Parts: sequence; C-alpha cells; structure tokens
Amino acid sequence: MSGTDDSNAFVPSRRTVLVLGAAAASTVVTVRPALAQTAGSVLNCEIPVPGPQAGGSYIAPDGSLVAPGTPGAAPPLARPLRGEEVKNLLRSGSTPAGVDSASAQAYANYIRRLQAGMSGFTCYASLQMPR
Amino acid sequence: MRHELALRIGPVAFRIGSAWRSPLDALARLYAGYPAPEDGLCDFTVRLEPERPWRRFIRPSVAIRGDYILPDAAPLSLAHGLLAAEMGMNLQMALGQRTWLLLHAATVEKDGRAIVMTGESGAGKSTLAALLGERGWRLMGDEFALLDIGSGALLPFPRAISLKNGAIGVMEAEVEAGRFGPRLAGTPKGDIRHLRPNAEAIARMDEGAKPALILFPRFGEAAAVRGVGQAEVFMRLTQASTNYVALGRRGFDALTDLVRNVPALAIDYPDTETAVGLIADFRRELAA
Amino acid sequence: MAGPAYIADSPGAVTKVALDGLAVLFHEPSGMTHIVASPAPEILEALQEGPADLAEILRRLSEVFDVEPLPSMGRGWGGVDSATRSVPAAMPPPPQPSPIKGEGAFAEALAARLAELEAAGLVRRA
Amino acid sequence: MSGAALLVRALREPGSIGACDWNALIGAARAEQLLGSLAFRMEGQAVPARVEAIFAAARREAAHVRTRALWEAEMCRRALAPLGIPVILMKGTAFHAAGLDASLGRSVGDLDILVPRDRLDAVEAALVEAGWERLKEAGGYDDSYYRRWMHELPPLIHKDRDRMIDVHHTILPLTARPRPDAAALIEASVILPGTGRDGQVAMSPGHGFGSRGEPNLPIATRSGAVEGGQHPAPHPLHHSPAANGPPPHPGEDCLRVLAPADMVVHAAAHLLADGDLAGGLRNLWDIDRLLREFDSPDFRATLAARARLHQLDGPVARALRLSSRLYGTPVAAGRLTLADRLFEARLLARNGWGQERRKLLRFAFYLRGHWLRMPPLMLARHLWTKAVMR
Repeated sequence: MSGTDDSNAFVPSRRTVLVLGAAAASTVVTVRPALAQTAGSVLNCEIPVPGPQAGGSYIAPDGSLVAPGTPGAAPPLARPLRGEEVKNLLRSGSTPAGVDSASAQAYANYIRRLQAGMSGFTCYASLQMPR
Repeated sequence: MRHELALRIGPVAFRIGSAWRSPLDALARLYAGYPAPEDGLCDFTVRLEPERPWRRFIRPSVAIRGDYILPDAAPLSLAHGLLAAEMGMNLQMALGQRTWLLLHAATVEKDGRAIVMTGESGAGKSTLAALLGERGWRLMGDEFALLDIGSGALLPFPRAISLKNGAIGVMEAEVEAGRFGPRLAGTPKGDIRHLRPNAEAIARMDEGAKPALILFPRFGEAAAVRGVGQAEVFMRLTQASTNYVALGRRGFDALTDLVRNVPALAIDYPDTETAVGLIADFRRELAA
Repeated sequence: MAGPAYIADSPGAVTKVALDGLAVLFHEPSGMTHIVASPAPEILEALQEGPADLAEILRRLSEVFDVEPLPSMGRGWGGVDSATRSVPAAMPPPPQPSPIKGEGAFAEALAARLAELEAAGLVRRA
Repeated sequence: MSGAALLVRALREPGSIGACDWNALIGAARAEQLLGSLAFRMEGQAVPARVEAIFAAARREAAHVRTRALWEAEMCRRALAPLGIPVILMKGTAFHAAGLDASLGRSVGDLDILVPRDRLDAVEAALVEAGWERLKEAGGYDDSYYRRWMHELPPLIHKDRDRMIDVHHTILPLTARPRPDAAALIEASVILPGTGRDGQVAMSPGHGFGSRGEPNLPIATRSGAVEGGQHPAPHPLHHSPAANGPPPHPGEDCLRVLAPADMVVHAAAHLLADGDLAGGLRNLWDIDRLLREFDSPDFRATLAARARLHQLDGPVARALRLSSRLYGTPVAAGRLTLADRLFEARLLARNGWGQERRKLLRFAFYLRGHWLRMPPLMLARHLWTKAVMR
C-alpha cells in the first residue's frame, strides 16, 4: 500500500460492500500508555490481597470484598503476592504456595478487579498487556 | 545522599544516589570505561534508599525511588543492590523519557543499518543482541531503543546487558570474565548477571544509525519467518513504547513513519545460533 | 428513524494514516491515537457532510457503498479490502455471520458503531 | 540552600540563576510537580545544553498535558450536558481552560469540577453511564465517609482513559470549621465561551493559548455577552462577580470557571485550610500567578470581600503573606507571623535529591491537616478506624 496517499484510502473507485458488523464487534481500538513489556525491567512488584484500605475483609469467589467470616469467601492473605506469583496465577491458574485452589481463584478475581489508584494496580497493569 | 555516582549512557545521563556504598561500587565496576556526564549535569535522578530509616542497618532493603516512582514497587535485598540501581535507571527512562520515542527493544547495527528486535520479556532479544554484539555487529542497546523524532534515526543506549538464567552460561562461554558483574542469585526474576558491552559499543555510543529492519523474535519454536502487516507492527510498537502516548502528535508522526518505511518480520527460533544465522541472511538481503 | 444527531470533528482535527486496510487516527483535540477498522472511517467520512441521525448516515453510506449489516458467508471481517487484510493480534476476532437481516439489523449495527465512536470521542451528539 | 529553596529562587527570579546545582534544581522541581512551570520561567535564559534540553522537553510535554486536561473536561461536559446544570472547572483544568498565566507548564492530574449539591446523585449517575467507575468499594468505610462528610464524591475513574474525576459540591469538607458559600461560588461563576455543544473546537490546543501563553480566550460573563479578551487588554476574568447576570440558564451545556476572586480563595483554602501542605509549593505558585494576573484595586477589594463571605479570610491573608515572601508577589501582605515561618519551613522541606526533609515538621502538619478537617472526637474515631483497617 502506498503510504502517502492517505486521503483517498477509504474512497472507493467502484461500489464496494460495506459491512456494518455485529453489535458486539469492535472497530475502534485506542492506544493506551503501555508499561507491560518494560515492567520486568523497571519494577519488582507486589499485590496485597486485599489492599490496606480493605484490610480484614474476606474475598468472595467473584473477587468482591465481603465481611470477615462470610461463608465461602477466602480469608485475606497474610503476605502480598509477588509479581511472578500473580503472573502464574492469572496466566496458568497455578496457585501460590500455601493457598488452596478455591481461594486462589477468589484472589485472582480480586486482582482482575483492581483499578487505577488501588493498591496493587500498577503491579497488575504491568503484568498485563494493555487493555 | 550518602553516596553518589553519575553515569552517561549514550545521550542520557543519570545520577544515582544511595544510602549504601556497595550498590554503587558494583555499578562503578560494571560501567568501567563509560564517560562521566559533562559538567556533572544529569537528566535523571535515581535514589536507592531504605524503605524505613532503620532498614538501612537491620535486614537492609533497597527501595527504588527517584524523579519518577511507581507505587507497588517492592524493595530488593541489599545483596541485589546492583539490580536495584539498574531497575531504577530503567524506571526513569520508562516513565520520564520525553525527548525520544522509547521502544522496549534491543538494537544492533552493521554498516550503518540497524535491526530493532522487540517482544515480550522471555522472547530472547537480550541474549540475541548480546551474542550478535560479539559476532561482528555493534550492540546499540539490549533494553531500550531511542528513536529520534526529527531524523528517524536510532540512538545508541548501550547499558549493561541483563542476562537471565540460561543466557548467563551462553554468554560466559563467549566473553572474557572481566566484563561480567557479579552473579545475582535468587532475584525475583531468577538468576541475573550483567554484562558490559564491548569496547566498540562504548566508544561509538554517540553514533546513531538508520533503522533497516524490525524483528519480532520468539524463542523456543521451530525456525520460521513470516511478514507482519503494518497495522500489526504499529500496534505492537505502541505496546512496546512507554512514552508513545505522552509524546502526542510527535510520537504519532515518528511511529507511523517508522512503520511505513521499515520492513518487519516475525521470526521463531529454537536456539540462539539459528537466530544469528537467520539475521545474517536478512543482512545479506538488505544489503543486496 | 428519528434519534440523536451525531457530529464528527472537522477534518483538520484528525490525521489519518492508512495501514493495511486499517486506519490509524491521531485525534488532535484529545491527543489520542485510535486504530480503526471499517466501517468506522467510512462513518466518520459520511459525517463530514454535517450532523446526521442514524437514518441519514445510512442513506449517505448507501450512496457510496452497498451496505450490509453483517458479513455474508465467505467474506472476511469488514468490507473493504478484507481479502488482503492482516488482522492484528490485539484486534477482536471477526464477528460470526448471523442470519438476521432487515431494517432493524442495519440500525442496530450502525448504532453499535456510533456508540464506539462516541465513547472514543470521535463523534458527539449534536 | 535546600533544593526547594533553589527552586523557589529560580521561579521568582529566573535571571538570578547562573551557575547553580542544576541537578538539585531539576530534582526538586520534578518532586514538587513544578518542572513544567520552571521550564517556561527559564525560557530564554542562558542554561547549559543538557538542562535546556530537559526544559524544552518539559515545555513540549506541557502542551500535551493541556490537551489531555481539556479533553477530559470536554468528555465530562458531553456526559453532563443532558442535565442542564452549571459545571464549573476548578484548579489546573480551569487555569488551562481559561488560558491563565497559572496554566503555563501547570501539571494536571485529576479533573476537578464543582456542581450544585442537590444534583450530585444525577451527576454521579451520568458519569457512571458515560464510563466512569467507582474507585472505593461502594458502601465501605471510605465510601460512606466521603458521602457523609466530604466536599466531594468518592473519586471516580474513567475505564478507558484512566483519568480520575473529583466531583465537588463545595470547596472544603463539611467537617471543617469555615463554611464557604457554595451557592455564591456557583452564582458568580463565569461561562467559558466555545465550550458548548457546537464549540468544541475552541477547546482544542492552540486556541486561547499563544506560544508564550498570553490569555486570549474571550470570556463571556453570565449574561452571555462575549467580551474582548485580546492581550494586552484587561483579562475578562477581571470583572467582579457582582457584574454577572441572571442565574444559570436552564439547559446549559457549557463549562464554567470560578470568578477570579473565588479562584484565589479556593486556591488558598486548598493550600492552607485542607490537607498537610504536601506539594504546597505548586499550589502557592498558582496563587502567585493568579494574584499577579488579576491584580487591580478593584480586585483586591473583591478578594477581601469574597474571602470574608466564604469564612476564609485567615487562610487567604496567610496565602498572600507566604506568596509574597517566597515568590515576591507584589501584594500588600503584611509581616510574616511566627506561625507563617513554620509554614514556610514546611513548604521548603525538600532537598536537591527530591527527598522530603524535616520529618517531625511534616508530621505536625499531617496532624494539623486532620485537625482542620474534623472535630476532635470525630478525628479520634476516624484515625482509630483507619488504624484498625491497616
């Protein structure tokens, strides 16, 4: 494709079929600041589960925070998870040392729900490809 | 700060301050032969300091701080202080670099043509660049490529190469012992040993090169080469750049120019020697 | 089909570079880069004539293209040059062909595209 | 000289900086979020090449910062336009949107807006509808604390743009002793022309902001008249709030900023009546720039009256004294008190490596920050709950 003739790139010279696409499809991807690839070189990170703001809360299987002692919920982790442990947990489901698999799923879901500004978010973001 | 050291690597100057002496001693040995910044003027400040005041003495732990800081960063043990200094410099570049478009990529050059190799960690680009740097190519950098926005040239940033686990043995067989830093066992990323680039890479650290090929190497697969479409290259390079968004329009112009003017290939390789052979073939084709 | 009318930025606000059938847009007012696939660039183009609601956008597109709500069997994702396009890894997979056709399908598909463009800030309500 | 003191001297008198510890100056400026402002102040001064490159990059980045800040404001405007309420930009975004001198190189983090308190729920719902998400756990202690006692909603963050918005309904926590008149703030606010439905282009970069940042964005007063704002004519924001017209137009879809005197009152409240003075040098720099730009006999009288109205005459007077002391702001501010000297020392507690110094003093101001926000019993309960949660 010629790189310079941009202005006419989408003006067809003959009638072309234009497909609008399914409602759930996506045709716009926005470039976001990316730290993921460099994270290994810049950051040795940890994620507390849960963050200090919610210390003592239990973590429900869906990752939400619930009152201490809620049946079926996982207790808070005594130590933060290291970046490598989080990566393995999220990518292959392998459980961190000393954690049963049901709790590990709850912790994984908690981490997936982290948002910017919450403790552990930059660590989580650095382990992911940009959304 | 109690101890400090200034270093210039290509166009970027750092000052590193530390509460302890040992990380800076290790850094000075590793970067022997590098120039000092002119008049001591530095672009970035790195600080290695105790997380809490008493942690300078009791179970010393090195927090990585500086001009730019990430929350959630965990401290390293003092035994890994050299790694902390290296990560501190990387962190300043990743978060604070606003002059050049920064790509997370290794770069080697021959006859004025540069090959940019990028990919996720573990793709083997560091090892590949280190080995090419000993086999007749000039190593421009194993971690960050700096794209000059006006000229489209790549600038060298020949930091010490960070070798991990298996790559350490590969390079120990290739390079004299005096260019290695200490072996750092049991870091959060496994075993790490730093390697000082050779004398040519350091002597020519102010000499840029035109990008001639963008490579997306992937280690551990049967040898294969495929072309990569421009849109995919653009997307992958924005994901490899920490400052693309912050550079605004200038970043857009520089990156679209690069993508339209430089061919790109993805290569799979089962071992480093195979990749070195493939890259030698590319070079002949580019020269032809 | 009365509904909200949409406006796109003036051409000077967006720099477009075509790469392999996709377009990379630099949007000056936001400083953001968007990678867009068909039919997003065509919709933005159609809005250059002025504000328009869904029906009017569809009419403008139909003047230039044979508009279909969903890809027919055997056709790739999107309409323009789909045969030669390489889809980047980070783009979503092509939508599955569906038997739904008719007015509603056009409106639904176009509304989804406009919602994406609006969320990205590339079009706004008039 | 501490890094912060060197930074203050460079900002006040750029020409006085000859051979200095440039590394310390830049380190302190980055740590205080003032590198952009410093880079504009030092423009045209003879500085070493590497330093000039750092300043040039900072000036370029400032343009991008401005674009992102104004874009966030515009996306917020689009989300809230259907509500037809006055939406008032505050702090950094407001300085940029109004093209004020204070915006030169000014960093902007969160978007701060002020809206009528009785529309908070509708505002929050509209923002959530447009892609902003709650940061704090809904119904948790922090969330409830915010809703009951704070002057703002719990922070929201946009899911795609990763930017935070602070939605205020007044300028101090409800627990603080001064009670600013939020209705008067809104009543006196000034419309930014070109921010309505069809005027988005006016918010784009390059408009209202010359290469040296002369404010040239015409500002309409509430009555809707657009007044000439070309430099060097007096800035239209100089009009006293009393000159404004009828109450907010129903169906309004444009953005506003606070009236000039209220802007200064808010900046002083933010610096001195709330929080622990961390990053205070930048907030004080805002005050210096605003005072210099707005200064006139009328303005001084209006500022005094508005400070009294909002029960913030003490903080405003102290802000003037500190600004005059540190940045040489030409205002009749009076002598520094003993307490002022503690504030000065707190503001300058940063060395040339960017590290904070004077731990005890900073801790004292941390306690003061909480003290200002809360009655003693409530403070004890708050700190207790926070400590137990840790």
